Amino acid sequence: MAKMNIIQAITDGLRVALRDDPRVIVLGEDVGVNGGVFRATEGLQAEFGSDRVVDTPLAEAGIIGASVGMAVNGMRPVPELQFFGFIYPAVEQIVAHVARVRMRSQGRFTCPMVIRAPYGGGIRAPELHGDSPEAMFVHQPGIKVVCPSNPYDAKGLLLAAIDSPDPVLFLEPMRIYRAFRDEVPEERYTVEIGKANVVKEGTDISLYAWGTMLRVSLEAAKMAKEQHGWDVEVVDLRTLSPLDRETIIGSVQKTGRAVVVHEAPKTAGLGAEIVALINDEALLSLEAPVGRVGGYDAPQPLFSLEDIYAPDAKRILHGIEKVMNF
Amino acid sequence: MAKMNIIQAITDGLRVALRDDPRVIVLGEDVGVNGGVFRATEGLQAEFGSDRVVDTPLAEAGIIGASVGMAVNGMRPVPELQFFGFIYPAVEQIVAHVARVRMRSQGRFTCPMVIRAPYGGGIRAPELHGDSPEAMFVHQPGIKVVCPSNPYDAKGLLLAAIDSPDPVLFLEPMRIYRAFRDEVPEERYTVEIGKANVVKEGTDISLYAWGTMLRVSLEAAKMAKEQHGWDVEVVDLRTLSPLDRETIIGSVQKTGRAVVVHEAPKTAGLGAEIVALINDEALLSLEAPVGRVGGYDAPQPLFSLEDIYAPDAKRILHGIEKVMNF
Amino acid sequence: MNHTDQQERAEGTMLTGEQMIEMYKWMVTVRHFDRRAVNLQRSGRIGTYAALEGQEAAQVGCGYALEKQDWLFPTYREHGVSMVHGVPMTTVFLYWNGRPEGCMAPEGVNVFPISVPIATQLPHAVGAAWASKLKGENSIAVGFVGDGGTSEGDFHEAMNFAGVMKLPVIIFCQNNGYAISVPLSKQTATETLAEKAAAYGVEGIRVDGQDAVAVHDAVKYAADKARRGEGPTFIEAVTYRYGSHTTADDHTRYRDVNEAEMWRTERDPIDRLKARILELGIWSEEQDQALWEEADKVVQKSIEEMQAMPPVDHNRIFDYSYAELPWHLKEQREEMRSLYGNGGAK
Amino acid sequence: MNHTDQQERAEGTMLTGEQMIEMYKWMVTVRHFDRRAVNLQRSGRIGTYAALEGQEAAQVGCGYALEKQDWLFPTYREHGVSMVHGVPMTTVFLYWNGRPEGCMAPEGVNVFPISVPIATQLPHAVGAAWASKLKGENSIAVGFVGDGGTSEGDFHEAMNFAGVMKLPVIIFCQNNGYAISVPLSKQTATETLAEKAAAYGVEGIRVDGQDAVAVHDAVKYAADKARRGEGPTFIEAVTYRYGSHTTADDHTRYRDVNEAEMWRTERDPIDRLKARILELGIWSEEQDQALWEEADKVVQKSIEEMQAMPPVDHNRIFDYSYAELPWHLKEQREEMRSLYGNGGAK
Ligand SMILES: Cc1ncc(C[n+]2csc(CCOP(=O)(O)OP(=O)(O)O)c2C)c(N)n1
Ligand SMILES: Cc1ncc(C[n+]2csc(CCOP(=O)(O)OP(=O)(O)O)c2C)c(N)n1
Ligand SMILES: [Mg+2]
Ligand SMILES: [Mg+2]
Repeated sequence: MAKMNIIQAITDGLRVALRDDPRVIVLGEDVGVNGGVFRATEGLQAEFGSDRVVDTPLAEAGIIGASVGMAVNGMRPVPELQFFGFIYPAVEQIVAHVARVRMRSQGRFTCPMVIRAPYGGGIRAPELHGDSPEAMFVHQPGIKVVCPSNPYDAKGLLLAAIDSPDPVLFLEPMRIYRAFRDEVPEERYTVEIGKANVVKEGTDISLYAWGTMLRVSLEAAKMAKEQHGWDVEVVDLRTLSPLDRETIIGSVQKTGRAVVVHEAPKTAGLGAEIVALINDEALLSLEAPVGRVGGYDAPQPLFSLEDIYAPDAKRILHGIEKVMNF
Repeated sequence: MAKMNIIQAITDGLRVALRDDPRVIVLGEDVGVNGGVFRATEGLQAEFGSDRVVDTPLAEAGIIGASVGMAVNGMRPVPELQFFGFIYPAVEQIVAHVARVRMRSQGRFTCPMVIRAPYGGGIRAPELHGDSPEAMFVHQPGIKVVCPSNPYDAKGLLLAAIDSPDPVLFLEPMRIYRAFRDEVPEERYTVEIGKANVVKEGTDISLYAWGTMLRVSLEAAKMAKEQHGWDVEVVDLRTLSPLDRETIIGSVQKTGRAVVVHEAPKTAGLGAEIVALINDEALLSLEAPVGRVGGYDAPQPLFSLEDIYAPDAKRILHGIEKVMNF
Repeated sequence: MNHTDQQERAEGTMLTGEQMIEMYKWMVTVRHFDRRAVNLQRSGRIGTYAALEGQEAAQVGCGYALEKQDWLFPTYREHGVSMVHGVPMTTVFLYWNGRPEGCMAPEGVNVFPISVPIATQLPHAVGAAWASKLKGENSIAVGFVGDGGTSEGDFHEAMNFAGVMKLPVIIFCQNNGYAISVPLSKQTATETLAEKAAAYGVEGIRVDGQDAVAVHDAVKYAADKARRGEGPTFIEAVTYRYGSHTTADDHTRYRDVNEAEMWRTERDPIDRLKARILELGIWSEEQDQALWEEADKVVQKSIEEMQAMPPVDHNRIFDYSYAELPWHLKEQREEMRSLYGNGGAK
Repeated sequence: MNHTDQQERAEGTMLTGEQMIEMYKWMVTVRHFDRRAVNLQRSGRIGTYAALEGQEAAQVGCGYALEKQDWLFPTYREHGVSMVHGVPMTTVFLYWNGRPEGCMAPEGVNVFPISVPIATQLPHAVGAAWASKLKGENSIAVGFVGDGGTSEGDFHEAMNFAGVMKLPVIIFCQNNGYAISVPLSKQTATETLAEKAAAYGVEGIRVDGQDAVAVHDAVKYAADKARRGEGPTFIEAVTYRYGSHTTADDHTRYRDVNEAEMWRTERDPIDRLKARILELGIWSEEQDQALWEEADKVVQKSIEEMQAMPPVDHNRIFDYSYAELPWHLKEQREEMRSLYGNGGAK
């Protein structure tokens, strides 16, 4: 097996998809000749031609809207948005169309497509490059949302998403694109959409995270052990919509305490839904309020402040302490 | 005092604002000659001229974006979006700009404007006219969100919003635009942004609602009394962002049980944030999980199904029963 | 390239007399449908309805020029062109009755569900055309937009993509002079809409939208061109809606009634085509009267079909949200059933 | 109206020799700033930086033609025009250092914070111009966009509003041939960008963006026209960026290096203006050398100012979210302070 980082795993996933399925087409700003601003599509245009890996005009609604038409007419478009923060001009296309084609046409048409977007802060990029509006799309029925935290899941979830008959928003944790390498099978495999992953078992408290925040959460778990002797269970959600209720609830039922971590502003973020889900299903298991460690409820700041803005291990530990000491 | 319905109270509020403050300008699709598709701006162009009440081209991003420029350059624009479901093309402008002007410029510029939009389902209109994506905007720091449920609050909140130095999204419950009349003072007055209203006191369970759902919730409260003898407290949130923590928490601390009602899909809706807020502040007061009665997690359907889609008194009562019988 | 005048380009027409009669029949049927629909709304039997009376030539002329395999991306006013392209009248009625079945074109009829948000489906037309091109299929796509819709960003992005990628797509604009109450002069500073096409390197054609034959020929020209791989065309059909924007507004608030009257009496598309086929000697007043009676029957039958539908199946809220229902939707569907039953589900 | 050619319109220039020298000085300063900024990024002392080298004439020529009270809505590349308009160089450095202070133009300098999302600030320019018009003020607004940005829906909506409302606004487009790696030919099917203006009933001007004098005159013409109430202008300044899109990419991956070399050696805006003022006998090589030395001092001083700044004040995350902080932000600020301190807050 090859060792790959996340970006390589994504490129590899795209290559496999392009190779195996002639309906797959990769499109977006700078994805062709330049291979994407993060090199996620590096080499793909050379390998598969400029009909299948297409540089588009600079127009997010156009890119997603054209992808809808392609999907409806039998293709499997995999559009890239250059950064998740630039998804806003395409919100109309995504929530009014991508997510609704199947429902609106009562199954007559479908819209299988995968919208890829580098996601989260932490790379000292200018404004909006670090926005985390995933909650918007989790709130929208009809589209699934996934976010890997490691190379294996990245490729497996990407191939599952491209195979999916439903549209999928595929969020890529850009801060850790190249942070580490894992064994990644070279052949085709999938990671099931809708399944969370308990990456570290524990008995005292459950930590829910995804993407970039997963590793930061693991770090906080380690600190909790070292500093307090607490045994933290860490759950990688992997799929943000639909949530894996069984795993989420199973964990908190075991530990009795929980903290959700995300980079997005706390208020009305995905953390709120997880708290509400736990409220629905496991209230009586709770020994303390579920904690939420989110970005602050202020717009994502310029990068000199981004390390303070996004949760770090220290802040997550603080969140764990509040719950444990309740 | 005059008796007015909600739409009249809004027109009256706009008239007062246009009269008292030369910086106020009303703009949008069909707001001028036609007086708006719901007649909210009826007569205003005739009274204040076509420089202050302006029919714009059909372009939501353009309308909101132009309003940003006007606000920054000293005006107080009050753009109308024809329906809340048509806000999607303007999401970029709202979340990336309207909400961030003050922060981005570190106070050098501000963006006082009020975006009005008829909100919620129930009028047998075609698709998207009935969408309820308020959670998107509650999640975005920098913009406030209000939603009146009666004529008095409609005028008072509107004038407070227009006076506000911050941008405000003003949601108008279109299903009850003309449903009833209340006494509304003819002079200027304001209803404070950020304050919920306990419209019916009760001791057994707290019901949180706003806009159209407020009256439906009152109906459910009545049924709960009649059928079960339960005394339901009904809280009209009025301001959706920032939430009135004191009133929300005060109520559930008293009753020990709660249900949130909204038309939007349940998952990651504003209900989740209210559950999370109660989890944060009043977990130990809870005698049962907080209930959420929302629209279903499916796209808003065509109108033959909208009565089944949106919560009605029966479904809210069912939600109350689940919590009471927990 | 750019802004050719259709009248100058084509002398005569590509149509046979028989085809003209067929178009004429469609126009009469569509008008009859439209009037009945307005009445059904008035008597509360369907919801808000967007009438097209006055725009029959633009719609039928367009639809008649297309091939079965072509893709349509209509707005809320394209009942005429949709029916010509194969959407059953009853389906159209069902849409305006708020029934989800009203969004389903029959298998093999490539008509996308009506897009209510203005201009947002134009990029879909572009994408569908792109897919046809990639697959080497002989189909083209047509996206519909009104005069008002040309102000939206999605119009721009779609036109630009079409131009850059040289796609087999037609953007067909019915310029009826108003976007609800807003006249064209407040919508754009240009004289025509066709001239906007040049900004995208796309050929723009302006055609008399009251002349079904001219509309047909323009669309046929554009469709043939697209099929030959010669790229997109923007067509502006200058037309007028006689009535209000929908049954929910009152056009006399914002339009001069004389203006509507003028169009109705002097530029009616049905009168015009009728005169032409009468003149050609291939149509008679007797046939005409029979046609109206026939149209009445067809529409009546369709209304009865709509009314005979079983109550709407509540499960339709859920059943097409995803290929397979996730757990939370299954539970919500269960709850719905227990509270409200299944509606008309079998 | 529409697509006049600047060269044909104006013989000579509206500028005096002294003014040309002043522009020239700005261009040299801006270039020096730009090169130092690239180096600062390389050595990790500022973040990703968008260099403008090659575009000095377009930016300085534009800025120099405006009045103090005018409004600017820049992108991430408009350091040149922003400085000419009154934004201190240190502020610009601070922006690229990720400091919130870098978004604050001084009181009285109407420069909006840099908009990163492409073309989204063009409607703001339109709105600011609209406000000026309503208030009867003598200010105009300028919105900036690149060649790539013309594909965005917001470009379209802004241009259309400007045309319909006849607003005192200039949309100033620096066509540097690329949007990151995407060449103009994949961005639009038109030959020029100026011709797009016609689609909005707006005058379009194409100008040699390497000729500061020509750019100045075009902008001055448009500004005067706007101030007279004669409406908007779209200006396409044809230019080139010598380096990469930002310090985060490598232009040799997508551009022919000879192309950049050609622009640099044959069409350099600084060489060109220098030649002109030398020819006019109002500038000397000695003065030129002194100017570069002076520029170096100015930039060095500004860098030192940036580096002497106290650490960033953490409270800035919160303090300008709302006019008055709501309860949850007060609590979050408290928590932040207890965890991380106050940064450089006094
Ligand atoms: C994005 C969006 N904004 C607003 C509306 C509300 N609306 C419905 S039809 C209409 C006017 C459309 O005018 P035009 O494009 O000329 O088409 P016509 O109705 O005349 O056929 C408006 C503003 C909408 N449906 N979608
Ligand atoms: C809405 C949006 N989409 C994508 C990006 C990413 N991006 C930044 S610059 C750029 C290219 C811009 O090209 P152009 O408009 O020609 O301006 P230039 O950089 O050449 O000055 C892109 C795609 C963005 N900033 N905003
Ligand atoms: Mg129209
Ligand atoms: Mg460029």
